Amino acid sequence: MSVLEVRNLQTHFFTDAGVVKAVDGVDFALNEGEVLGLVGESGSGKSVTGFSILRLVDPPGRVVGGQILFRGQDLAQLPASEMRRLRGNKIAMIFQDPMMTLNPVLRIDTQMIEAVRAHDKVSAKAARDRAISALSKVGIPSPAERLDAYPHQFSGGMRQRVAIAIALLNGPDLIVADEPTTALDVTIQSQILAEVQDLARDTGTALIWITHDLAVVAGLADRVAVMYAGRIVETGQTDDVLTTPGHPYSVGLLGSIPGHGQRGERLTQIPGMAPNMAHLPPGCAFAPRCFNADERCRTDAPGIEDMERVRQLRCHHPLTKAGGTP
Amino acid sequence: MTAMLELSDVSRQFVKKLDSIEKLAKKLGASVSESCVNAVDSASFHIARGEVVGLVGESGCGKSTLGRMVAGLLPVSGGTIRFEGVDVTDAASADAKTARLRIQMIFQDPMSSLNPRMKVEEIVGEAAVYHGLTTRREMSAYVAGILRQVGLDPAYAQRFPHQFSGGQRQRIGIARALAVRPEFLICDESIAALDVSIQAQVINLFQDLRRELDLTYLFISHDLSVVEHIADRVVVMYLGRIVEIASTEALFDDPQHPYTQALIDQVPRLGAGRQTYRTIKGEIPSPLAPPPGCHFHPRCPMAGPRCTRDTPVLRNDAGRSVACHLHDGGTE
Amino acid sequence: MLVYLLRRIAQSIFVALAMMVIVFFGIYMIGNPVDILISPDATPREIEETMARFGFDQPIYIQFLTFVGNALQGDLGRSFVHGESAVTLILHYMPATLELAALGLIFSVLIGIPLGVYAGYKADRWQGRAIMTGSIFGFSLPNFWVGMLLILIFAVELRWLPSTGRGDTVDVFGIRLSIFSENGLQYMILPALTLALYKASLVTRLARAGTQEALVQDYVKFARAKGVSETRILFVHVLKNIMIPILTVLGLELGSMIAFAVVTETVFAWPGMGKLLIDSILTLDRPVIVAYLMMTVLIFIVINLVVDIVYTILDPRVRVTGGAG
Amino acid sequence: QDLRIGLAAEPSSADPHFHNLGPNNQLRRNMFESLVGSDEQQKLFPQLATSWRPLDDTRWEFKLREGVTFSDGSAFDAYDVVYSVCRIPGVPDSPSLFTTYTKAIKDFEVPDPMTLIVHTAAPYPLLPTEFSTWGIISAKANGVDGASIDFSPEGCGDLAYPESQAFNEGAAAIGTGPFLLESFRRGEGIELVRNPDYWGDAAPWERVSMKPLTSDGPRVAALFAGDVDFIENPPLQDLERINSEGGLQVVQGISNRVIYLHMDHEQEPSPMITGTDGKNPLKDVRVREALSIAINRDAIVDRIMGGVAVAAGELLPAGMFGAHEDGAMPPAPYDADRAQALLAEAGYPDGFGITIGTPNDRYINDAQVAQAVAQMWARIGVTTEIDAVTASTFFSRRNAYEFSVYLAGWGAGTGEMSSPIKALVATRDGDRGYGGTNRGQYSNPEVDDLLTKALATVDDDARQELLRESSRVAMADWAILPLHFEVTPWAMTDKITYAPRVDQYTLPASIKPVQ
Amino acid sequence: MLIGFVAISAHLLRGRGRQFFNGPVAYVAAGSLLLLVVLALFANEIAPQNPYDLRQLDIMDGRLPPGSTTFDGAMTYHLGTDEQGRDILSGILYGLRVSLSVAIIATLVAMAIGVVVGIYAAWAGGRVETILMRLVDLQLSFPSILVALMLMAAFGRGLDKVVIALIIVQWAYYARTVRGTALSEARKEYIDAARGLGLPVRRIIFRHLLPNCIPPLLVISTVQIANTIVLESSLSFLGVGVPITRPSLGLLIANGYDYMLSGQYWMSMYPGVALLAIVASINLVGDRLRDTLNPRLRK
Ligand SMILES: Nc1ncnc2c1ncn2[C@@H]1O[C@H](COP(=O)(O)OP(=O)(O)OP(=O)(O)O)[C@@H](O)[C@H]1O
Ligand SMILES: Nc1ncnc2c1ncn2[C@@H]1O[C@H](COP(=O)(O)OP(=O)(O)OP(=O)(O)O)[C@@H](O)[C@H]1O
Ligand SMILES: [Mg+2]
Ligand SMILES: [Mg+2]
Repeated sequence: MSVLEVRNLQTHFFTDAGVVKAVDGVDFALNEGEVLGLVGESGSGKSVTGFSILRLVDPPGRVVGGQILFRGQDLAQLPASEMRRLRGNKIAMIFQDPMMTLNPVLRIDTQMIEAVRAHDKVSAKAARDRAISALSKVGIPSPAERLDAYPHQFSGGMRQRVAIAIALLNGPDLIVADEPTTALDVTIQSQILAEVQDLARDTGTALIWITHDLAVVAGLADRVAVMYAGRIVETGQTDDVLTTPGHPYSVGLLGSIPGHGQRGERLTQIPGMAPNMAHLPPGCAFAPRCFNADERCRTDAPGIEDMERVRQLRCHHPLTKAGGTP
Repeated sequence: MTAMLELSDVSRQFVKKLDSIEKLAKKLGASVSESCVNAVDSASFHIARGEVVGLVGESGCGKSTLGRMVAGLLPVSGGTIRFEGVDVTDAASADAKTARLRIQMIFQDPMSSLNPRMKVEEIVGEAAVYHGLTTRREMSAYVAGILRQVGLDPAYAQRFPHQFSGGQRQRIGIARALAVRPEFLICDESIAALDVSIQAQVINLFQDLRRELDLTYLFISHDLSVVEHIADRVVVMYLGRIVEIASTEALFDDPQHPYTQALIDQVPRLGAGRQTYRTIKGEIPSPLAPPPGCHFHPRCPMAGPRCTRDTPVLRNDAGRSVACHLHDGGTE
Repeated sequence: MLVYLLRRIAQSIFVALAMMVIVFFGIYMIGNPVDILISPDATPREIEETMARFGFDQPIYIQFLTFVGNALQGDLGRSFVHGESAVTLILHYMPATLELAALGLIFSVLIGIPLGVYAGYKADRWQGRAIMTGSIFGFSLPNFWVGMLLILIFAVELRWLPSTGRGDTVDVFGIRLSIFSENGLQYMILPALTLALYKASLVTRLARAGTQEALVQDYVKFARAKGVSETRILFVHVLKNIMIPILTVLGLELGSMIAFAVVTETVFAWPGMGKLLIDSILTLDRPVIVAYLMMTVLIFIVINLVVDIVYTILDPRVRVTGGAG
Repeated sequence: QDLRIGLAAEPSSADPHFHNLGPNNQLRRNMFESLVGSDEQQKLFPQLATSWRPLDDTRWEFKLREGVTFSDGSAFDAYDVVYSVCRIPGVPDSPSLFTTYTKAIKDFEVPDPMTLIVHTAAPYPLLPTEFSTWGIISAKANGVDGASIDFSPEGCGDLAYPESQAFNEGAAAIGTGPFLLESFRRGEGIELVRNPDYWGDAAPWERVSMKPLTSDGPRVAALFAGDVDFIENPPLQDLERINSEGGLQVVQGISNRVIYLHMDHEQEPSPMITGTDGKNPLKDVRVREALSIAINRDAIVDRIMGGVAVAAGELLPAGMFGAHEDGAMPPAPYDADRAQALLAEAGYPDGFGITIGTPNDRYINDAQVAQAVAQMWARIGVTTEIDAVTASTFFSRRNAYEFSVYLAGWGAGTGEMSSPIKALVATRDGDRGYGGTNRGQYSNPEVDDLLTKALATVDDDARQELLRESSRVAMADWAILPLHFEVTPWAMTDKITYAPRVDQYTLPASIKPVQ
Repeated sequence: MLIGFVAISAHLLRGRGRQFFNGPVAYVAAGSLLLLVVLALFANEIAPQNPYDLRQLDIMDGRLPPGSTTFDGAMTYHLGTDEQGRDILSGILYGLRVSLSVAIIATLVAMAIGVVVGIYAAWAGGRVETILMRLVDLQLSFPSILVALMLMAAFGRGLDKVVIALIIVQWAYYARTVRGTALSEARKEYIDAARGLGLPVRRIIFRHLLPNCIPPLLVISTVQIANTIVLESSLSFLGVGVPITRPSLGLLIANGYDYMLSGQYWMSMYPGVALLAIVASINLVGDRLRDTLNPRLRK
């Protein structure tokens, strides 16, 4: 049963320099307890996709099309007040920079209790207890005392744990995590990853994990979606996509990453650079950088091709036949 | 193999002294005190000509400080740095000045490392003209050559930095360094700010240049997979101290220091399948108040009483150096 | 904290000393107070005697040393004009100025913060722009001009408020204040408003900038993601954040408010120390000018101290480091 | 009944002897009286003395008023006068002592408590006038037994005197005047209440509050707004509006203050004259005349002074002691053509350059008047600049002879011609106290002689003629260029009225409710 | 200097015109600023009268209401005259020039001093920096109007003295700003790069550091010019500013202020409107500049 189904999501920014189609037709679905890794280079629209789901896109951005079906209910059509009731309750979000996501002048307890009381009319005491248990769940020692602290009294990793604890407070069905470990050191990152893995398993919460680091996704996600220029170009089981990428971009991306045992070899590189989202080329946005592109790629935008039940590609010349090798 | 660059006991402290007012306040009972960070603590290693040495460690461990001392941008607090046998510790001496020019640095942030109000041609050519490597008249041609070398269209010479993408800017930074014909490049997180696909382009460029120009690198990064890919030898730092030095293969196959082990263990890897993360516990301590003895002992699964007491020394054993009591008589 | 305070004191003392030297020698250069104080009927002999009585017959450096010597013993001299201790004189005038500045400050906060937050919230709408443009006009209007217009409108034409001077006062701990009496408050409204206008614009702009900036911060987005209501975001998350810079600036501005009271007091004939200063400058009443300087320095030190304390209360981040930064 | 007054200048102290300054003297007259009073025209009248007469050249006898008590109840007698004169030279920190008016006193004689005989060193006709300028305080109230005072001009031995502060606080403010001082609050106001035991006619006001409103605009605004009933010195330009506003009126009268231009008669080269090769053209009487007749005094009175001034032909308005009868000494006639001719005759056909020094905050429209003069001089070829500075700077610079021509004003404190002649045109002489404000350093022995003679003539008619003569001589020599006499306006509601005073004082006791 | 100033601003605004002119207010502000500056520059060509030339004034024409003509009908006083017979319109034009040039000169000189001190302090560091910055704090810990008042009290009145006082009041402000910018710029890697390339210190300061420290100042200085105009007019209003024969806007207002209640509003009303117009348009333009150049608000 899918928790979330996004269909043809379009989020555009109406800037002075023109319309930036940051998300331009994204489709994916997510089942209960599933972890979806959303990867792609900077500016490909990952964050905007995440914000769109929570309807938190800042002006001049707007969701201009598509459906966001959360348990069958279209979030795109929901009145603002209803949406607010869902946020932090059924759908939670975690941000990249743990220094910035907690309000520096409010104590942790204020920030946690308000999250509880925004949805449940419980006593402050009860809300506090819930905050304490959430903090201990994410591995913060002596949570009761730590509640009285201010964010700056925590280290980066701790802060990110607090943010995760806040996301967990109301037992959400879905968490959107936008690069929550990118700003952290490797050792801290792996601590958090371990924590999240356990939590997702225990609570059955569905998770969208946004990152630009394929390696992180490899270890964490059930399925992975690769974004390029506002579109998902490939989705599939993590192992499948990583071992047998079907889209030339996925291939390029994987090739760019220095792997174990390839010391000193030349990396395969994707030529050129990411396109300007305000002036996307017609046809396939990746065509100018694609080694495999032809005329058709430059004029027609490819549609989604279901390769398998769970494998989808957006390419005129996919490198993988169903289940096959390139 | 003779060492091109040799560091012995190089240290750097950042001391915040009290000014007269603060001293007065202290006398009056205020809780102000001098603060001292041992950003780099007795680092000794060498780099041979043509070698690529990776320098890894978590943030704040002193990698940049070390790199900047080698580049002559930061005076050392103690120890000596020799380049091709010349003592360049004191950056102001005449010998050091000429030697220093052969050491160039590539920076992390491709935006802030370029002067936003200068054209590419000036950025790249200025120092070369100043040092007499070319003349003002021939500068254009000289710059064009170097731009081509780093894979940029010479037609870009008249543009300003903000008109380029991150990867292109990084190439301009590299071109600027190459313009004074260096032999030794320090790359401080030079690719960290770039997108994955662009990272690959720049890594390839570094390797091409190394081959073509016979360059030597000190490659600073916190990204172990990149270091593994590019470096011949790796130096691992933790809180200002070198904890391990080994050839890349040896280090990644058989890390000896518990910190190195943890680090390598925890790098997320492609193709490893769904991982279960094992973690080292604890946070990175504040460099202002590092733990006594071995800095790593509070997080070390194998720490013993001795680790809290004695500072381990870096012992060289068959081309590998480790600073750990486990390899030096036990932790008891 | 202590460090900050000490630094502040040291600085202010420096300023005061430098100013004292400039003023002392400057006034000596431009004129002789006796020339304007003495009756025109006085004979040259009487003038000389008067000069001697004030010590003006001595070389300037001796006069200066005497002055510094006395100042070190806390005696800033007697006013030439009023014959009273300059410090007493200033203390006499000070409450009027301080309460005026305080009311001005209150006005500017009451006007500025709501306008600013609203303008920040509606930054790209016409409401926001109108407020911003309006605030620029608030910035640009010279103080004296505003005062005059207010008198014309509210006192002369509409006759709603008294025009000038100070109304009834009430004794509060031996200090006579008009802010607590209804009649006195009426007299304060126009001058305080005049004084507040500039600061209100400043606060509006600060509040708007702060709100605008805070609204795009991740913590606001995170609060929204938690499902917290917009009202709470604006009045808890945003307001608490912007109050810190605003209060800091305002505290420091209180000093300049006291200084700018010079102009307002002239226009409104408000018997504060600003008017005393202007009068003293015009009559070359050196001890009063210098004492004014010293007293303002003292006020500034106190204000800064209070600002710092408030700052630490509001901003948890400085509490740990002790505000030394 | 209450009266609220807006003052144009604030007294610096309530001590009657602290500061010889207009606002202080004005305030003093409410609480402290003199032996001799001076009326609206500065004519003397009996106040605490009922009569006075010269006994001989150097002795004056004053008969004192019976039954006068100070506000503390003690009776007034001759010893209080002696005590007051003893205090005058010793007021600490006084910026301007009243010794100017007491220095003629050599000794006192008190034959009985109600008679006072004053000795002077030389014949001194001005003595009664000077006795109107300082207030009398009570010896008894300050614990001094009057009979024991051993008077001498150098000092009266160890006597207890009140401190200035004690007057401001009210404790020492014990006088015989029509009002009692209730409070003196610097910057805020002065409260007076009626003296119920006043010897003369009771003041028409139960209570008088005087607020210092030193800026013109706010002061007149306060009157419009009804915050005060009476203001001093309403700005000239507002007079019309005040008159046309229902319920308000203006009362005005000529003052004893003349606005004049003084010229450098001494220095060569003179500091602010250009284009004359170092010569000082002002030494030439033709040039002085030219400059004078180039000034259109009527235009200045009309335009700058709003008609509220009287063009001056000498230094004291007609009708005052020593001044000519009305019309006998008219202002210099405006004649630009003749002025130009005179300049040419004197050897300056193309004029020269000059700068007028003027204060800008001392007299009514002072800097504007100077500007107007500059305009007029410019028209006869004398290129004129203005150096307008604040009064304090102006006087210091003037006293240092930095100006070649300066604009200033003189109010005849004694109300007779001897005052301006002695101060402004008599040859500077420190010993005799001549020429104290003669910063043009004019010197004419004939004027000096006439003045000296007048000052030693006790007979009023003879003295008046001598003074007129001295004025005639000085004016004929264009020694100084009088411009106009200020006219002092007062504005008030039409429920009250005030008789204008030449000394420009505002005395609440003389402000009368209209029946 | 002014031209350079405008040129740099124009350079900075390159390509952001649309962002700058985002609404009628910006057009009105820029337009009226331009107009006022031109009027001030060509005051002697435009003004019907030279109000500083006493020969051209006639006190018989004093205090005429707007629209009156001279005695011989040769000239119309569109905005009336003051008590000297000075044409208010001409007075405003010349006064505008005085006010503007006093403010601009004072601001530019103060800026130059501030830049030198600020950069030097930032680069030298250590004791030099401490001393210089203490000096700056010292200056800044006193409100500008007080400092100016004291200086005017000490120097006396006069155009040159006003300028000096305004410079003294302002320089520290720039020094502090520049030092802040310079410190943050000096921390940027392009400065390190220049050092690493062995370029001499002078060159690094002048070619690399300095050009990058100036732009933020421009925005500040526009607003500062406006503040300076107001400060100068306040000083003149208080009677310690420019000389009476060469009135600035502030002095014109102060002179006319006395006539305000008597219905002769034009003497101070029109100069006041002119002052408001110039200050407000400078501020509005500065505000737009700030918004346009602020990277954080850039869209
Ligand atoms: N407020 C905005 N105004 C205009 N364009 C925007 C705005 N926010 C995002 N965009 C555009 O939307 C596109 C997608 O941005 P998004 O933040 O989703 O990228 P991302 O994949 O999350 O990148 P990163 O890895 O850097 O976080 C980008 O091209 C960006 O320029
Ligand atoms: N100028 C300075 N003044 C004071 N402390 C400094 C200074 N520069 C660096 N440090 C301190 O020295 C330590 C080492 O810093 P350094 O920048 O060398 O670390 P790094 O390993 O490069 O970290 P990162 O991976 O974050 O770049 C840190 O604790 C830092 O706070
Ligand atoms: Mg993102
Ligand atoms: Mg670093």
